[in-house]
Amino acid sequence: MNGVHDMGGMHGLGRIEYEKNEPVFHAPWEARTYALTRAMAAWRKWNIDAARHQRELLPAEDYLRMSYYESWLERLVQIMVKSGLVTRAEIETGKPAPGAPKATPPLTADMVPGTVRRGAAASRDVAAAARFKVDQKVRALNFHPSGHTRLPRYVRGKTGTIVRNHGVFVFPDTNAHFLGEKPQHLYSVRFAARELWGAQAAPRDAVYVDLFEDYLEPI
Amino acid sequence: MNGVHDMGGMHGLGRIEYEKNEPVFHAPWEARTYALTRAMAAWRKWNIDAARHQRELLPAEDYLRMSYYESWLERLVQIMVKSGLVTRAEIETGKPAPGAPKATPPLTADMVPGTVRRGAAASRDVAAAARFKVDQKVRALNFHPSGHTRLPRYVRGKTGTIVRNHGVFVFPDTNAHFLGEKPQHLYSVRFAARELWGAQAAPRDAVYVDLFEDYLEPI
Amino acid sequence: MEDHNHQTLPSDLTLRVKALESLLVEKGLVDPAALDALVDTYEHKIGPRNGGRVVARAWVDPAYKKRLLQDATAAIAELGYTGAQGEHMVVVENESSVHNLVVCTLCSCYPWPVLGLPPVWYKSAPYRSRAVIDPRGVLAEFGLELPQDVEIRVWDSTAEIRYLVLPERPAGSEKMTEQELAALVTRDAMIGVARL
Amino acid sequence: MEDHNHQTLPSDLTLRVKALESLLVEKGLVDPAALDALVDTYEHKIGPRNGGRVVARAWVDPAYKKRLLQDATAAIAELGYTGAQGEHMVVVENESSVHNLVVCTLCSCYPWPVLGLPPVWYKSAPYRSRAVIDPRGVLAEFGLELPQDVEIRVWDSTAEIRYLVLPERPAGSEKMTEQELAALVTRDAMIGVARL
Repeated sequence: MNGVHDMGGMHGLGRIEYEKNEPVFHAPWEARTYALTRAMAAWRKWNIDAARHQRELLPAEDYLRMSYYESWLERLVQIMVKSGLVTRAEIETGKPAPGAPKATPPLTADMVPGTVRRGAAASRDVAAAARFKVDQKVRALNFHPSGHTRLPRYVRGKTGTIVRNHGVFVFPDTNAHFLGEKPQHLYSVRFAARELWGAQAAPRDAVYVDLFEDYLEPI
Repeated sequence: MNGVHDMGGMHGLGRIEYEKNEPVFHAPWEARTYALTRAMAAWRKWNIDAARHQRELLPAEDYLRMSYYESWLERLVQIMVKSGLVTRAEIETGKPAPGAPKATPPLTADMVPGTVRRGAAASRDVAAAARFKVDQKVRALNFHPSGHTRLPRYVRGKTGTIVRNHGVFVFPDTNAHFLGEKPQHLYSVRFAARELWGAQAAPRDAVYVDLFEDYLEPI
Repeated sequence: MEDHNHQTLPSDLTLRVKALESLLVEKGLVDPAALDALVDTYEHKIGPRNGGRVVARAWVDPAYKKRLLQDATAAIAELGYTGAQGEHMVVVENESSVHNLVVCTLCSCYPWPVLGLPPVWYKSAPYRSRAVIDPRGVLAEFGLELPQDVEIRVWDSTAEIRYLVLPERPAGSEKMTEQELAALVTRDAMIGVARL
Repeated sequence: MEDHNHQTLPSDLTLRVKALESLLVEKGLVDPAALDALVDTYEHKIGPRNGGRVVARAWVDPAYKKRLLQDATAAIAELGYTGAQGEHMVVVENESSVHNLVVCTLCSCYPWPVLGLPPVWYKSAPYRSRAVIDPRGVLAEFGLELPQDVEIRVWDSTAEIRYLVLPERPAGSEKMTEQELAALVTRDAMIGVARL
C-alpha cells in the first residue's frame, strides 16, 4: 500500500533527534510491549510480513504521531484480535471471557535463549532459476498494490543494476496476506542517486535496495 | 517539498465521509477563520503560493489530523507572525504590544463585493514563446525540491501529452518564496492512467494535470 | 484500538478565533464589517446554484455552450460569475463515453464563483489521495458505477485553472425551462462525482 | 502555533500494557518469565559490543575479513552472534572513497544480534525519510561532512537482509589489541552515520 510508512524521499518530517547514551528501552512498558510482541508471535498465528502490514494499517496521523512502541502496542492488540487469540471485549475489560479455556504459552523462559539464537530464516531451500544476473540492468515495476509490498514508491519505474543475488526468499506481498510464501530470488539493486532524485543528487552516490524478482523487469 | 500534502495516489487515508446538506461553514469560528484569512491577505504581505506553502509546512501529523479550517487558522497565525503583521507575544496575550501604532484595514466592508468579483488573475501579459505545442509528448521532470512546487510526485518522470496551452502564468515555485513571478506557459498535460499506475488502471482512463513549462522536458 | 480524538475541541477553537479576531481588530488590521460581508457572500450569495445556471444555459443555447467550452471564463462572466478562484475557468464536458472528475490533490482548489466553497469531503485526504489512482473506486463510493468503456478523465487542479464539469442533459428534460433545468443540476454533478 | 502534545501519556501506556500483560498471562497465552528473559536479553546481552567485536576481528585478521565480506552471516556466527533479525547478514565496507549508510525506509529493520535494538532516531520518520534522498544532509546533522568525491552508498533494508557497516580502521591504532580495537567501534559507525 502507498501508505505514509513508505516515507523514503519525503520532506518536512522534522529534524533527527539524537539522544546520547540512549537506553534500550525508555520505560518498562516499552520493554514489556516488545517482549509481549515477541512472545505472542510464538503462537504462529501470523508471520513477520503480516505483522509489518498491521503496523502500516494504523491511521496515518497515528502512525506519524505515536512513539515507536506505542505503535507496536496498537499493532499487537489489532493482530491478536484479528487472529482470534483475544477478543475486543477481553482487551477492554482486561479479563478473560467467562468460561474461556486456559492455554499453555508456547514460549517459556527456558526456550528464550534458543529462540533468540536461532531466529527464523526467511530464505527457502527451493530450486528456482534466477531471472536476473549480476550486472544486469533492470527496472522496478510501476505498480501500486493496496496491500502489503516491500517495493518502495521511490524506486518504482526507476532503472538500476543487479549487484548481488541473495538467494531465494519468502515473498512478503503474498505472505503478509496469508496467500502463500511464493519463494523467489531476492536481489540487491543499485540505483544511481540521480536516477532516483534527479540532478540535485551527488553524481556518484547510490541507493541499494533489496528487491524481489516479482518487482523487476528486464530492460 | 515532498510533503504529506502531496497525497495523490496514497492509500490508507480512510473512507470518504459524505455529508448530506452540508452547510458552508460548520461553526462560526470556521466562517471567521475563512474571512480573517481573506481579509489579512489584503495586506499583500504574502501571495497565494506563499500561503499554500505555509499550510504545507504544518507538521505532517497535524496536517492529517486537523480539520480543514483548523489548519487555516494555524497557517494564518504562522504567516502573520512571519510577515511581521503581528508578534508571537500578541497572539499569546491577545493584546497589541504596548505602544504599537493602530493601522487602517486595507479591506473594508464596502470593498468586499468588488474584491470578490474581481479576484486576482494569476495570468501575466508577458510575451513568451511556448516551448511545447498541443499534441506534443513531454516528460514531467524527476525533481524533488525541498521548497514549494505544484508538480505532484505521482507524475514525476512520467510521459504525457500536451492537450492545451493555458497561457502565461505566475510560477508558484519561485513566487511562494518571494523569488519573483517568473511567468511562463502553463499546460494541461494528459497522462494515461496506466502510465501513472501501471496495469491495474483502466486502459482508457487518464489524469490531466496543469504543469508549468519548467516542470517539463521534450521527449 | 481506543477511539482517539485528536481534533482540537471546537470550543477551544471558538475561543482562539475570537481572541485572534479581537486582536486583529484592535490593531486595526481588519475591519469586522468586512469579515461579516465576506461570510455573508459565501454563505448566501455564491454557491452551486450559479454553476447550475451556467450548465442550464449551455444545455439550451448551443452558441453559449460553444463559447463556454472555448473560453469558460468569459462565458461564465456573461452570467455575472467572476472573481476569486474563478479567474481562469475551464469547462469539461461529459459525454456518454466520457466522464470527468475534478480534484485538487495538493490542497483544495475549487471554482468558488460557480460552486461556492468546497464541501469537507472534497478537501479531505481520502478524496484527494484516491481520486487520481482509483477514480472508479471513488465514484463507486458515491454510488456511480461506470462501465469500463467509459473513459474517465480526472482533472487535478494543480495550478490556477479551475474546472467545472458540464454534465449531460438528463433524458426526459426536453420540455423543461432553463430555470427548471438549472434546478436539476447538482454540485456533485459539476464536480463529477455524480451524473444527472 | 501552540505546542501540541499528541503522544499518549506514558502513565496511560504503563497502565494499558500492565492490563494487557495480565490479561495475556491469565489466559495462558504468555509466560511472564519468558517476557523477563526477552527483556533481559536485549537490555543486557545483545548490543553494539557484539558488532564491535566483529569489526575488530576483521581489522586484525585478513582471512576473517574476507569471509565476513563474502558470507557475513557465517562469519558473524563464528563469534557466536546469530538469530533473530540477523539471519541474513551482509557487511559493507567503508573505504577512503566509499561511505556506507544503512536505513530502513519502510519500517525499522536493523541487525539485532550485532547491534541490539535500534535507537529511536533510526526508527524515526526524519531519518527514514531523508537518508535516501539527502544522505549528505543527514550525515552533516550527525557532524560528518563528506567531500563530493566520496561515494555514498545508502542501503535500504527493504527485505530480510540486515546490513552492518565495516568502518575503516582508525589511523594510529596499529598497536592496539583486538579487544582495545573492539572498544573503539561505535554503534553509529556500524550504521554509517559516523566514521571512526
